[in-house]
Amino acid sequence: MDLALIPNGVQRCSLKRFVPWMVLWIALISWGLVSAFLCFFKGLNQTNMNHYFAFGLWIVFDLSIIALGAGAFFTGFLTHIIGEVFIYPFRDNLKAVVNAAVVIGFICYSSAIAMLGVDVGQPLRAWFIFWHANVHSMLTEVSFCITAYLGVLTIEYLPLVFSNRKLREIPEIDIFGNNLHHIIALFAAVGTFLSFFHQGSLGGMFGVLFGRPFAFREGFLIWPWTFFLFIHSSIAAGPSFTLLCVWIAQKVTGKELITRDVFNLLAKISGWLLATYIVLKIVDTIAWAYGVVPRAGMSFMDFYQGSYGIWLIIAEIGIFGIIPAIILITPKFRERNDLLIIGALMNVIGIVLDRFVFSIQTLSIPVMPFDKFMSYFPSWQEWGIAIGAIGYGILLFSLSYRYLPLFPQEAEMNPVQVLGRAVTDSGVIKRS
Amino acid sequence: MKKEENSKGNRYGMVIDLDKCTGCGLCTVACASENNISVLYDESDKTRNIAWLQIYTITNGKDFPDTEVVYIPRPCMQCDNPPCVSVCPPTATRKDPNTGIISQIYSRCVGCRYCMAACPYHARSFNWFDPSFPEGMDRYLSPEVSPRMRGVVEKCTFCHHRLMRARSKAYAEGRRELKEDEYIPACAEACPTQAISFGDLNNPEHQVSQLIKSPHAFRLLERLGTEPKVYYLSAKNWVRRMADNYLAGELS
Amino acid sequence: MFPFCFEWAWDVGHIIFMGLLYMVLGAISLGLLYAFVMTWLKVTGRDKLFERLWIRFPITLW
Amino acid sequence: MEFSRRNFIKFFAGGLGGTLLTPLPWKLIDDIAIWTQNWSWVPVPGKGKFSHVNTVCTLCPGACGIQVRKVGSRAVKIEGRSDYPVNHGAVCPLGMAGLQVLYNEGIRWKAPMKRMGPRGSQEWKEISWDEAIDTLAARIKGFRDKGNPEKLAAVDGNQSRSTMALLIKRLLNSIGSPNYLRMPREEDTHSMVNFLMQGFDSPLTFDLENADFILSFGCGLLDGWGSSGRMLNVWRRWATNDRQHKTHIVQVDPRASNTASKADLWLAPSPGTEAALALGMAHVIIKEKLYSKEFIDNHSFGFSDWFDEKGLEHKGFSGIVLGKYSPENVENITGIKSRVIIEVARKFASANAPIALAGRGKGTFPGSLYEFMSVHALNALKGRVNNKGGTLITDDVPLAPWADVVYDSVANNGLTKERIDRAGTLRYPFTRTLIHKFAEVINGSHSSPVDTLLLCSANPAYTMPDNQSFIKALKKIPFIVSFSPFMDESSMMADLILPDHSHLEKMVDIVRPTGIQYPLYALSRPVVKPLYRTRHTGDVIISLAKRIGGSIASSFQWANFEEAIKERVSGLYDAGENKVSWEDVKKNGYWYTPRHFFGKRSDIFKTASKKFEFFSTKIELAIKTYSKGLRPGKPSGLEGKSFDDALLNLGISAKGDEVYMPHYEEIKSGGDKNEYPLLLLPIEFINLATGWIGNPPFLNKTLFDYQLTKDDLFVEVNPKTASRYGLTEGAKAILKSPKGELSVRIHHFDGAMPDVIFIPFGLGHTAYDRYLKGKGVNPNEIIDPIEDPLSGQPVWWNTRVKLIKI
Repeated sequence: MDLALIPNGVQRCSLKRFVPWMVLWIALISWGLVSAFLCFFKGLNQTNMNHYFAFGLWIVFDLSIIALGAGAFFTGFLTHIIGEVFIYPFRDNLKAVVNAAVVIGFICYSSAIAMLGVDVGQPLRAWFIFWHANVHSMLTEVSFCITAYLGVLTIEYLPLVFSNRKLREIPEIDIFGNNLHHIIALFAAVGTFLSFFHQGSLGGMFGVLFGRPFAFREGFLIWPWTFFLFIHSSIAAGPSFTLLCVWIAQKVTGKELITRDVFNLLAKISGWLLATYIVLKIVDTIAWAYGVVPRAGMSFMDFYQGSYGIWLIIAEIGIFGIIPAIILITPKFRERNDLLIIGALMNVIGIVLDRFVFSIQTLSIPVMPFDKFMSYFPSWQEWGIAIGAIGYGILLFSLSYRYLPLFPQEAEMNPVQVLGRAVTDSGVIKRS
Repeated sequence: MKKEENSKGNRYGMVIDLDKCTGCGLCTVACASENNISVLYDESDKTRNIAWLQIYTITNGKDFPDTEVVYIPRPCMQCDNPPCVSVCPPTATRKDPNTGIISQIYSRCVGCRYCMAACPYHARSFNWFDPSFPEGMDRYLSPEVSPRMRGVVEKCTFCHHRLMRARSKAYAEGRRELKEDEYIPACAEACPTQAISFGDLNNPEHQVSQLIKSPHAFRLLERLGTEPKVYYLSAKNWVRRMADNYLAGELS
Repeated sequence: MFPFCFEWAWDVGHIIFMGLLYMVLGAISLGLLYAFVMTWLKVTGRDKLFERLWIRFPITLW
Repeated sequence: MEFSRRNFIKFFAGGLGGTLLTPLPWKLIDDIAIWTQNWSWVPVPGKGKFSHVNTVCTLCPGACGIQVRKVGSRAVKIEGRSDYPVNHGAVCPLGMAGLQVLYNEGIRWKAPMKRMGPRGSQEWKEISWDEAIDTLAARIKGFRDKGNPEKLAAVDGNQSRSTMALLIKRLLNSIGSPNYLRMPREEDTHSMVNFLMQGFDSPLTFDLENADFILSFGCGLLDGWGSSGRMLNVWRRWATNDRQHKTHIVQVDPRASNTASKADLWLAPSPGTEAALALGMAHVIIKEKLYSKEFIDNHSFGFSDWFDEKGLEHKGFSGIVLGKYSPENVENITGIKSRVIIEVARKFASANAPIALAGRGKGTFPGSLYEFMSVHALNALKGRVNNKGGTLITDDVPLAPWADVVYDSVANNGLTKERIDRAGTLRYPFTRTLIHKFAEVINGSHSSPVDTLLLCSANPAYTMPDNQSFIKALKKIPFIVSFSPFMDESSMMADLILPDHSHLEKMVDIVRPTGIQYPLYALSRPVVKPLYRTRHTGDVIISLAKRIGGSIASSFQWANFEEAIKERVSGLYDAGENKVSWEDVKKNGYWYTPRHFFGKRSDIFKTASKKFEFFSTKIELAIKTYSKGLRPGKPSGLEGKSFDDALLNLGISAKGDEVYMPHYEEIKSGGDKNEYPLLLLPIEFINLATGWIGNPPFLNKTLFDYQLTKDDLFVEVNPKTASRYGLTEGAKAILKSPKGELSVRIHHFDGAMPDVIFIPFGLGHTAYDRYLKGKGVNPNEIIDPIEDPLSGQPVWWNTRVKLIKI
């Protein structure tokens, strides 16, 4: 039925199989939409957030997917800038995943912004952040950057959308797509700039909270160390997340979509970044424990109470930090499929834990000595929005995979047999 | 962190004598009725209700019958170095350079709650619900303070409208300077044991300027560098220690 | 956001922050404009002009 | 033009681009933002001219002066009135939240109502005032014409000296019913002490402003005791006095209440042993001869041993105290170290102006007679009677009396009948009203002896200890009329509602507010016009009397209530130094004379001995008369006819002369000590209304989340006691007494006495609006009151309970 839309030279499952798959994710999205409607209509009392937990699941989720979406800008940066100028193998290898990375990035940022739209108490005047911008606020910087970057991601996504077989039949669109693609490096550069800043500002958002000794960090000029650590951790986790997504896509479709050496390269980049990040993170934690903490009159263990115990820091830095770093930087390990995936997954979990700790644990630790420790569990509406975002992501990725030439290597690696003849005309990405 | 002490102009501050505070809750009631504060069906939910001035209870932790109970009324600390102001994305909260009062513009607040995350005192309340007044009670609302809508953050303003009222009265009488007792927030005015004093910390003649020199004066979480303009007094050592975090073995 | 909004101040913070922001927005707009113009040239058959304006990023930038 | 896909896309893109260039989308975005700033469901306060009205808060008998800020015709804020002699600017949280009482539509009756469905079904029909008053008048006439005027009863919660109370009492008198009942208060016990020891029938008052040592036996001075605005103001004075003149406060309290925490010294004896503690201190004072010799020798009776006219030897107060209440003995009874008892007694004795105060919590409920006498004995020992900074015997407010009631034969006949509650009879000689007895008699009788019950400014179905038995009695009474402005528990059970105005809509007076030591007349005035179709109960009673007609109408000659007040106030013109007119009183809101002292000590006491009586001749006479009356053939169960039987009936365990003197009576309690090992002690907070007025929402704001969480009420338990039952902080438990059980949560409080459960009064309403209804539980439901020896008043603070973990 939809054969006309499917890219040349690749095989896709029948619509009969694809529709139920879609229905599943649409169901999740509907859950999210119902939740969003309730939050808009009745207000944020629908969540379990409160004065203590001013930020909840959504902010953790936002921070996490924005960090994981860093694969988009970083892959683009490595492909289009570093790859073009310095390390040519990057260009050649990473081209195989750069499309997927862009789609993942687009999904992450668009869902993050949508969630923020629900999260603010007055979404209808959320644009006041731009209009009445307070340039001293890290959150203003984040808002500006992620909005602008979503625009950039859209521009980067468009040539891919315009590569759809049916859309290419319209010459204007085809030409416009070509033209956009030709200056993609400009957008990659702008995206890199924006991304660096907002990833950092997300860290800075917490690092500047001098009323919250758990999150507060000293810094360099106006930027607390978390600014740099957030950038570092996001570019360490981004490629791992891209790798994981592609690997899951391979498992779901039952096809090889990119070559093993691309996986290897992603893992290597991710691994080395994670390894250096973990070293810096440990240094930062020690500096915090001996600097900020005693100056606030508190002891290290004051910050690990209730359900947010010391296990968190062990899990974040030790289990989900050092171990994946070792796996990913060791060629022998990352060459094994199972370890590669475990390493990437642990890397991702470690970064999500980091974001959780910074947003939730920061707020749960009472600063006033006579205040009490609180814990928080999200309501079904909050889960709905988060899970709806996951549904939206999978749906958009599935659609992109089905109708757009997402993986340039796919046709080559999976020749389609039509009437006993291999179709070699890939027609997949003619734009180069 | 740069310190923004307003050395010129007024610097309004408050001194709360905890030895005089009896925990009667009148300041909270006075504040709520002065400032059109809404009420929830479940006011026991202190993590969701609106409280500009919340009273905390502390005990010395000793067994019966040596237990002592002390109450700490907590308005907005109106910090000289406010952690909340610089973080607000749409500039909805600002520090008035001439009075030192931290304002909150409800009609501009987008409800991101970043300021609440920044404030270690829990002085800010978010309107999780539409403002609710029991049936018929909207008839006592004061036109001097605008009721807040759902989805915005609100907080103690040191009864800023009373400052406005006092100023216009003074201007009408051709005065530039306010007298000490002309501008007092509702809580300080209501306190039956006069535990709350209010005045200009920049004016050495005001009672508050003298009170803060007392060896019994302290502020909440002084170590964080927020420089609150709300001071407390207590002759009890354990109370003063309770106001901030101290490392084991550290002397206060 | 704009100098006519009343919280605007001509201070370092605003100049750096807004300066960078407008530079970024400018770059994005120029990029889009370029793509639109080139498409228009090609579609309307002005291929000569098209060839002359054809640039390759980022090599040409360096 | 051909409609192709290409054209469609062009059209679409062009349209989009074109629209974005117009101001339309931007204007829309801006308008939507402006809309969020002006949501129609966010109330907009109306504008108007600012004004201030001075009046008196009449939510409790404390009568604090308040200033109401108005905007146009609306009242917007209540503040304390700094030029008012009672409270000097201080008010209590309830008074300040008074607008929530006035304006809360959800709790107010808006018009006279007639019950339609079965009782409790809450089906009401709005009726006219004429119909309402006619219905009631016809009902009363019905049984009165049959010669049974005593079938009318009234429960009145107005201050006993106020014009409202007088008017209601006058109505019952003129109709011919003796059954005028009042809600019991701590003042009743203070009145009894004053009557028995000093011969005055009015509450003891204390010149706290001038005292320098306060020995409070349980009075919640900061928890709402007395006139709470005055107390807070006095506390400020005590605290701000310079070091040398600082008032020293000793609080006796089984729990670290607000008062105990702020006091200079906190003593925590076992509940119910306060009398022993007071007498232990008396022991020290007598033994060390620290008492006022002048007062004891010249103005007291029964201090030393003496012989009466018959030549019988009587043991004096000093002998008994020295014999029985040594600090060591008292330590065994109270648990307070003898060293501390001696120390406090010496401090008390050496102070310039010490006062010993008896009381409990807010003073909403009566106390134990012998305990209050024992505490007052301390005042007497130091001669702290009728002098500056002591207890005062005060003038009455010189109000003019009304014309005498006109009685017809039915009324005369009715008034000779015995009161249903037997208050004032030989069995309860000194008690004016015993509302719990009233309920008991009705519950025990075949058909209710009362036909019509009037409920005025009272909510006994909620506030009475053991309210369940009162509710049972209410169900038996054929016709109940409620004058309450509020949809409270009692009026929900009524058949006819004649709603009064709320406190800021009407003029009422309070004569000598609770605890005020000088004659003060407080008059409130309407601040806003009545919001609903309500009517002043005073006016309603006058119309009712006129409607009943006959001699009753002739007793109520006034056109309205204001005239009735005015007639009384006319007496103020001729009295005292400050002659005032009605207009002056109305404008000021008060009349008072700062004259404190009644006269010379030598001729003030109105007792038989003309002295302060440690040995109360009034008690002696009453008990002897009572025991003589216990003859065989009289009511069953009273066979035995001896003096001992009389004591047994009266609940007195002491023997001999001690019976007539302040002494310690071990308070018995219902429930087996083994089955119910813990003691339940209800407590009161200043920020939680416990009386007939429901707690307004602003006060709910001030409750801590360890007092009330959602709908669960917390009881305060010592952590050691709680852990013995395996109850952690916040754990749910069942609190069970012989009367019933309540579901509560546990709050660990170090300041709570072990083995005592502290439960707050004021929550657990089953009526009012949803800001109050169903929140917490009402301790009255499980209180198992026993009768206080001699006075017969319910002992509400000594119920045995157990905790069951769930």
